[in-house]
Parts: sequence; structure tokens; C-alpha cells
Amino acid sequence: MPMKKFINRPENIVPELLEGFALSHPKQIRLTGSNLVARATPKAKGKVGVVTLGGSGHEPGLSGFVGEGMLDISVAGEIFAAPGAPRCLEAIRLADYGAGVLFIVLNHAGDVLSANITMEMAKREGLNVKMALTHEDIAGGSNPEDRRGLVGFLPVYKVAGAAAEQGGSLDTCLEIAERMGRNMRTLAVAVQTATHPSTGQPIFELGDDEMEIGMGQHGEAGTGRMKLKTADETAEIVLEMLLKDLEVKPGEELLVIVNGAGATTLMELFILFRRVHQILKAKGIKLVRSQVGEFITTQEQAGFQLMIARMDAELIRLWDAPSNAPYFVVR
Amino acid sequence: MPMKKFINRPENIVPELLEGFALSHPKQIRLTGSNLVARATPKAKGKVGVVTLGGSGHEPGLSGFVGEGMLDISVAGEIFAAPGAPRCLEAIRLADYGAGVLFIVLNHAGDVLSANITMEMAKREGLNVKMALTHEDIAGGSNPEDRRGLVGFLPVYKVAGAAAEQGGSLDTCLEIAERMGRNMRTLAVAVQTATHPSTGQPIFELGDDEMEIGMGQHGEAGTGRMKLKTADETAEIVLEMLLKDLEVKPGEELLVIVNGAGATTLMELFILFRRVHQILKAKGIKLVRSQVGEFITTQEQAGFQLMIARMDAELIRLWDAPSNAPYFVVR
Amino acid sequence: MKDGITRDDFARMIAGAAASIRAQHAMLSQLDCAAGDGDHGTTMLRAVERLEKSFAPGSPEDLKACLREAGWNVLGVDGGASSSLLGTFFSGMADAPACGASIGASDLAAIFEAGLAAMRKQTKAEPGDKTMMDALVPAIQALRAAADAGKSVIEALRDAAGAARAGAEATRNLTARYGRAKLLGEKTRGHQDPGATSMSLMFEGFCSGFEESKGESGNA
Amino acid sequence: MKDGITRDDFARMIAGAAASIRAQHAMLSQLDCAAGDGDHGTTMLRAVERLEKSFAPGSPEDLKACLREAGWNVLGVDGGASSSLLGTFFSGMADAPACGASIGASDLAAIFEAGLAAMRKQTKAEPGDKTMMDALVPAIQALRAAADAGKSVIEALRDAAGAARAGAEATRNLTARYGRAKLLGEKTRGHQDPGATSMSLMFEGFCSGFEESKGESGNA
Ligand SMILES: Nc1ncnc2c1ncn2[C@@H]1O[C@H](COP(=O)(O)OP(=O)(O)O)[C@@H](O)[C@H]1O
Ligand SMILES: Nc1ncnc2c1ncn2[C@@H]1O[C@H](COP(=O)(O)OP(=O)(O)O)[C@@H](O)[C@H]1O
Ligand SMILES: [Mg+2]
Ligand SMILES: [Mg+2]
Ligand SMILES: [Mg+2]
Ligand SMILES: [Mg+2]
Repeated sequence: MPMKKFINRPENIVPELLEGFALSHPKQIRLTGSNLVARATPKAKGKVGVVTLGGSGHEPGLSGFVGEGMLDISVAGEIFAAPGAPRCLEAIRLADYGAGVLFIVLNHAGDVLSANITMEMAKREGLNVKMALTHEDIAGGSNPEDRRGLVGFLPVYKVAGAAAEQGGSLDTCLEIAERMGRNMRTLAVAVQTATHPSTGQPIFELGDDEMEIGMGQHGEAGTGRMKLKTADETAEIVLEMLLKDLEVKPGEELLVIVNGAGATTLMELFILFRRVHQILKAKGIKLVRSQVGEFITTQEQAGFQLMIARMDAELIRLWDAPSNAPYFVVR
Repeated sequence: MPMKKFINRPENIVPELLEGFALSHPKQIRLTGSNLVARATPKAKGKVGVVTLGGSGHEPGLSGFVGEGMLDISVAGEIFAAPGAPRCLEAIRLADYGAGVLFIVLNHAGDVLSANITMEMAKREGLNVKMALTHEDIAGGSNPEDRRGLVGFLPVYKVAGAAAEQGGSLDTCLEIAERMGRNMRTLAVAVQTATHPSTGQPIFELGDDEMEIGMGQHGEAGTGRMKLKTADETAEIVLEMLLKDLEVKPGEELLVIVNGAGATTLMELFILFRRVHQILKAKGIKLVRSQVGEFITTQEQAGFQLMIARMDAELIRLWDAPSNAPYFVVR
Repeated sequence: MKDGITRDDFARMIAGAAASIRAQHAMLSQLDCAAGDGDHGTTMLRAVERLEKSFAPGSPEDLKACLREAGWNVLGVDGGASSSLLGTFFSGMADAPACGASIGASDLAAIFEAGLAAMRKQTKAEPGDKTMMDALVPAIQALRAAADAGKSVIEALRDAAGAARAGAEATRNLTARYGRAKLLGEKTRGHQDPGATSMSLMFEGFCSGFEESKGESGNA
Repeated sequence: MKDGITRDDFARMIAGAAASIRAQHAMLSQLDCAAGDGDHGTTMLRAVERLEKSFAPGSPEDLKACLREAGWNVLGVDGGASSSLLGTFFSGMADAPACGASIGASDLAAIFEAGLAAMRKQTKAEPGDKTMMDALVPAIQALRAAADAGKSVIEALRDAAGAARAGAEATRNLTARYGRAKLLGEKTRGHQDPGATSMSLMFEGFCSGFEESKGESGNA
């Protein structure tokens, strides 16, 4: 069966999608250098630049969050593959407005490798850059190194981006990013695989009546296969695991994100969120902010990521700060 | 094969999704009366209210666009089914702040029936309400009555909503809505069916190597089946049909919307948009505004809608006006 | 008058229609998959449930009031085209002058005619357009003809049900010109219209409900 | 010195590796489907293309400069873990002191060792972890042992290729502890690691490229 995707030649997917993205948001972003997604209007001198990297095929993530109040530059790799160090280095040079650069990296093998090589090169060049690694996927087990970075990138970009926009120093921005990172947890659920847009191959196999908890963004099979459950049951299982891992106590304030994997509808995400809201309320935990939508997708995979994060007053203030990123406008 | 959707009991889908939606955007919207989606803070007295109706299962459409600068109330029906007149009437009563109500209706058999019955009841009650019908789907042929209302609801809500917010009279708002409506055209393409969330049945059948141009929102089979084409070829075919129907001339200014049907990725929408941009540029037609994303979906159907609209200075100004609707924030 | 209809008879006619729809709702949804969105059975289920409630113990004694309530409740089903039309049908019935306490075949025809007239304000569909009108219009015509010929209520209802069934079956060879199915045009041939089918089922139910009400056997 | 290697010999070794990867890239992507994302063959294709370009006519005459260029270019493939590691490998080779104009087996071992040392700054994976290291480390060890034993370049390369193949094949029974596959843990057993497989293919290619370069037959 031919792949039912609107593409042209597979090897042109990434440049073409970036071109289309840039053309569709000319006021917010532009392509610069080696296809780097940058803010249309660079930040003022003396402010910290915020850069990220990651594979393509997860739209709107990650480049959808370039804009005032969030990222300065996103370095997009090939489909599901990290960009190499040369383009990352170029991005860091460009995003250095004199106050250094915060480099936000999601914990995935390829991204981290590339980021480490970049950091080494950047330091050799004398660039002032610090790296913040996100790793909030509790499916990875208890070792933080094994926890991947999932939709938690969103609050990290948001609060660190706001801190940078407001003139925070590189150390301040790093501290904010790390504080956000330490206080968040994500778990992913998949019910249906996607096809790899370059190869047309299904990414993983899942039985007709199965779902999997602990799914990765690229569909690498996770660990918890089980029979399909209702929305309420699924939300309960996932939320309980997250609350336990983050050791959330009654009275604490949470940000909740429900991220759709691609083919799962917003309708379903609302139904799941409703149950999350009910459970938190019953436990006396305060749901102070939330987002329900598609922030990082894996093609037409069906499933979702649930993220919770413990917030403090400063994180909330930064989360609420304005942004004109194409897929995260905050007034 | 069981349906792979995160739902609970099929008959509870709509109330549960509305509950989740309202809980996820407490600052912008709330549920009122018989599950009507209303602005959290009602408009000031003396302004025109803007109300719409439509089936559920198309999230974020239509209720995702309730907010300051757009809709006052959205009346959501069952999955793919228009709400009945009683709830529409209730909404119109609630949205009457003393300057009358604009009732925006998408041309679909059930919606129009319900809207007409509502209008009759409203008039019997002496309510000041006017109806604007959207019908921009050129797949319906040359008779406007046969043209369905597709994603064109978005600019109509936006410009009429902005006019109302700015204090325009009911006649002004109606004129704006109708002017926007007259100047827009949409065509839909489908490559993969969705399952009906209540029944688990596929909505239509399409061969493994087929696509269909002229698809409806509910997947009622359209008219133009053909072999799958590349993104560029598909964009060319659809855009040419739209430009011809709207009789667009070089130098004119267009708004373009690429709306994903559900499972089609933003990646693909960008690739399609890129080609649209190239063609318009080559023809000397000005693409002045654009939106690429999911505004009205049909479950996990794959495909897209392409909409073009001829803009004038006033329509652009209203399009650019602020909005805090959950799925259409404009700063 | 043995042959007359009271509010309670009407309630049993409704109960009969409800039973008939309940037994066939899956088939109705299936029919709606061919050229629609597969929800017709579900909508009709909700509609007849509300019809029954409108005539349940505790509802008004007055037939007119019950019918008005029934119409409003069916309009409130949020089920798309068919519930709006069916709701309008019952609302319209309430406007019939003949809508008194005990009524004959001719009054019954007048009541149904008033319902049909109200529907015609909302849809231009007529028999031949492949909609519920293909069953409803001939059914009401047969009812009127039977009444005019002096037939009893049950005879008139049987004529109506027969006409409705024939009308519904004939939709198989028609091309849809209204509703969702319209866009499919010629492709709708070969499938019986779901709305017409449910109208035929409702008239069958009216018969059996009325028979039960009067304790009559099938060979009146 | 007949057995020495020049920049041009190195270029032909690269060409041999490229040919070997090209012939098998679909299989490599297929292997990557089992516990990865199915792109390894594509990435390796792009990587070897860039390696070839870095040694193409017009590129620096100096082996060191070519290797540095090759490393940078492979890093720029944007292909995830493997291109970053392979790029680092070639960048690292450029830092070897032995990297002169004409080199022997021992110098070649030193060059590869420098590449490996650079990689080890980026990954803690060692043989047994089911990564490309399972092929690369024994291959370079075999190269060194052959050089120390006074074998010719081609003999040393053949030993290396044999060790790489054995290492790659042995990954089938290992559990992944690095890269994307790590999350799958025990489930990765039974599948040969794609990265190790491509390293083995590259060493085979080095041999055949070098043989062609020297016009030697297989039984040297
Ligand atoms: N304009 C119309 N006039 C008469 N009957 C109609 C009209 N539109 C639809 N119908 C009837 O409604 C039926 C479909 O009902 P249903 O599936 O419940 O509603 P929807 O089409 O909104 O999903 C059709 O089979 C047809 O008989
Ligand atoms: N940390 C690591 N150390 C060594 N080799 C690694 C590491 N991570 C991945 N690899 C190798 O890379 C291979 C996968 O390469 P590839 O599929 O091209 O990259 P990606 O996993 O980013 O898609 C694995 O089979 C493994 O051999
Ligand atoms: Mg999607
Ligand atoms: Mg979607
Ligand atoms: Mg239907
Ligand atoms: Mg891979």
C-alpha cells in the first residue's frame, strides 16, 4: 500500500516543510543560514539567546516555538534524526547577542551526542553557552539519564524563553530551565503506529486491541503493553504513575499538558483531560495552568503524552508571559 | 477490530469533551445553560452577540473559537449532528446584549434546518437576530445552495466577531460576514477515512492508492476520485480550481488557509502551503495572510481543506484584530 | 365511539412506533452509512424515547399539549436533520384544529396533515427526492383517502403503513436531492433512504400500538 | 614502499566502504526498524557520500586535511547518533600524529585508534553494549595486533574486517544499552545492531577498496 502522505520526494521533506513553515509565518519567523528556523526580528543586544535542536517529523515541535518570548533559533534535523553539530554551532553563534546562549536539549541519544559535540566546539571557540537537558519521561526508569525528553520541552522553552526575554542572565535562564525540568514528569501512551515518512514503513507493531504505556516520540516500543482501556482508566493509570514519581502532595500547584500524538483527536484529549482534572480535584491538588493540543507529534501515530509539572510563583509568571511563537501565542 | 479511541461510553462523548474543553480553558470559556460553550466574561451591553451551531467530533471547530473577538456562544450538537432548535434559541437569548445577535450557520442540511427553525422561534419571541450562511465549498457545483460551509467559518467568525467586538451594529456585522463569505472558496481532499466515534464504523471507503477531491467534513463521499498524487500536484489541482471559481486576478490580495483533516500532519500541510505560495507568487497574486493548522477536523481522517479568500483593507484589519479564543489567539 | 382515538391511544401508538424503531435502530444506522454518517438509528432512538416521555404518566392530559411537548422534545435531540424534521412534524400536529379529546380517522388525518404542513415550511423535499417525505407523504395521503372512504382508524392506519412501506422501498431506486446524501447524487441509487425507512417503521408501530390499545386482532 | 598507504589509497578505501554501504543500505534501514526508527541505511548513505566528496579530486592533497574535512562533513549529515559518531571518528583520525603522506599498517592502526579515542569522549558504549562499538573496537584491536605482528596493510585490514564482522554478528545476542534501542532492553535480543553492521560493511569496503587501489588479488 502506498503511503498516504502529501509529500514530494522523500529526501526533500525537511527543506520543503521548513520552507512552507517559514512562508506561513513571515511575521514571526524566517529561515537563516543552513535552514535554521530563527525569529523574524532578532532579540535586542545584551539578552540571552535560546537555541534548541531536534529531528523533524514532529511538527509543530520544535520549530513551532520559535518567537518572541520563547526560542531564538531551532535547528531542525532530518526526519526523526538529530541535526549534526555544524548547524548547531552556527545557530549558537547567531543567537549570541552578547549575553551568552542557553542550549536546550531533549534527552534522546542522537540529540545529546550532537549537542555534546557542539558544546565542545563552542567552548573551543570561546562561545558563552550553557546546556539544559530535559529528561522527564518516567518510562525510562529511575536513572535520570534514561529518561527521555518529551513534551516537557514546552514549559522549559516557555519559562526559559520568558526569562531571557525579560533580560535574565545566562545563569538565571539556566536555573529557570533546570528548575522547570526537575519539577516535571511525562508519560506517553500509544495505540496506533505511524509510518515513517521517508520509508513508508510502520514504525512499530501493536495488536488490534492493544495499547502501550511508556511510548517514545519516535515510536520505539516502550514497556507497558496492555489491553485497550477506556479514556478514564487510561488517564487514571498514567496520572497515578506521574503523581507518584513527582511525589506531588495535596495543595501543590500543577501545570498539566495533554499532547496528542497525531491521529488522536482533540476530542479525546479533552475527555482525558477532564478525568485528570477530576482526579486532581479529588486529591486536593491544584491544577493552575493547562494546555491541551498537539505540540509534538509523531506523524499519524495515535496516542498522547500526559505531562505534569510542579509550579511556583515565578514559573507561573514566566509561563504566563507573552509569546508570539506561531504555535504558542500568549497574549 | 475495536476502535482505538480514548473515550468512555459513546453516548457520553459530547458532554465529556465539552467538560474537558471548558476545564482546560477556564479563563476564556465556560459551559452555561444546556451545555452551551460561552465566553467566560460576557461582552459589554450594547454590543452584537455572535452565535454559531454545529455538530461535535470536529474539534477544535467550532467551539474552539469562542472568545473575545470571535464567538460569544457555540451550540455543539452530537457527533457530526446539528444541535436542535431549543438549545440554539437558548444561546441566542443569552447572547443578546441589547444590540441583537448574528447567527453564523455553516451550510449543511441538518444545521440549516435547525437554524431555520430557530430563526422562526426567535422571531416569534421578538428577538433581534440575523443569520449569515457560509457556503464556500466549490465541490457543490455552481448552485450556492449546494455549496457546503467548510473551514471558511474561521474567517467569518473572525471578521464578524471583531466587528461586533468593536461595536459594529448588527447590520454592519452581517454585512462583514456576508462580504467575507462571498469572497471565499474552499475545496477538500481526503486520502483516508475516519471511524465514527460512536459506532466505530469507517465513514467511507477509499482505495489504497486513491484520493478524493471534493470531500465533505463528514466524509460523505465527494465526486473526484483519482490516483494519489504528490503534494505539489495535489496543491496545483486544488488551487487552480479555487482561483478559477473565485475569479482571482493578479494583484489581488488573498488570505489562504490550509486545514488538516485530523491525521494529516502539519509537516504535510506546510509542504502543501509552500506550493500554494509558489504558484500564487508566479501568478502575481498577493498572499497577504495565512493560517496552516487544524481548525476543523473529522476524527482521524487524512486529508486537508484549502481555502482562499479575497481580502480588502477592512477585512484584513478585522482579521488582524485581537482574539483570545482558545484555538485562535491573536495578540 | 369504539373507533375513536384518545390521548392514551395516541400514547400507545407512540409506544408502538418506539418499539418498532428500537428493534431496527442498528439497521437504520447501517442504512445511513451508505450515503450519510451512520447515526440515523441513534437519533431515531433518542427521538422515540423523548416521544414516549412526552406521553408518559404525569404529562398533560390534553393531546394538543402532549404533541407540542413532544415536538419540542424531539427538536431537542441534537440529532441533525431527522430530529429537526420529526420535531417539526409533532409540533405541527399540535396546531391541528381537530386535535381534541377523542378523534376519528378524519381528525387523525387532519392532525398528520398539520404536521406535514409544518415540515413543508422547513424542507422543499417532496416524494421522489429520496427523503423521509417518500414515506410520509403517501402515508398521510393514504390516511386521508381511507378516512374519506369512511374506513376505521385502524384500517386507515394500516393503509398509511402500507403506503409508507411502499414509499420507503421505492427510495432504493431514487437519487438523493436533499440532506447529506445529496452530494453523492447518482451514487445513492441502490440504497434505501434511512429517513424514509424509519417513517415506515413508525407507521407500522402506530398500527400495532393502536391495535394493542384497542385489543383488536390483525383482521379488523 | 609497496605496502604503504597514500591519501589516494585512503580515498579508494573510502570508495570501497561507500560501495559496500550503498549495496546494503536497505538492509541497514530494515535492521534499524527492529529497535530504532528505520533510518540507519539512509544516514549511512549520506555519510559515505560526504566521505567520498571529502576525498574527491579538488580536495586537499593532505590526508590530515581530508580527514578533518570528512569528519566535519559527516557531522553535518543531520542523521542522528550514527552520523555524529562517525563524524567524530573521522575528525579524531585527523588528530593522529601518524597521519602523514605515506603510512604503513602501524600508522593506519594509530589513525584508527585516534578516531576511536575521539569517539570515546562522546559515548561510553563499549563492546557488549550492542552498538557500533561492538564492531569498531575489535576491528581496530585486530588492526593493531596485525600491525604489531608485522603484517601488511591489506592483511591488517582483512583481520580488522573479520573482527568487525564477528563483532557485528555477535550483537544479535546482546541487549542494547545505548542509543534509541536502549529503551527496548531485553526485546532487542535477536536483532543484529544496525550500527555495528554498517561498521563491518565499512571495513569490508576498506579492504576491497585498498585491494583495488593496489591491484592485489584476494590471496595476498
Ligand atoms: N431536507 C430534508 N428534507 C427531508 N428529509 C430530509 C432532509 N434532509 C435529510 N432528510 C432525511 O433525514 C435522513 C437522515 O437523517 P439523520 O441521519 O438522522 O440526519 P443527518 O443526515 O443529519 O445525520 C435522510 O435519510 C432523509 O430521509
Ligand atoms: N551512544 C552510542 N554509542 C555508540 N553507538 C551508538 C550510540 N547510540 C547509537 N549508536 C549506534 O547508532 C546506531 C543507530 O544509528 P542511526 O539509526 O543512524 O541513528 P539514530 O538512532 O539516531 O536513528 C545503533 O545501531 C548503534 O550502533
Ligand atoms: Mg494531527
Ligand atoms: Mg489530529
Ligand atoms: Mg445521519
Ligand atoms: Mg535510526
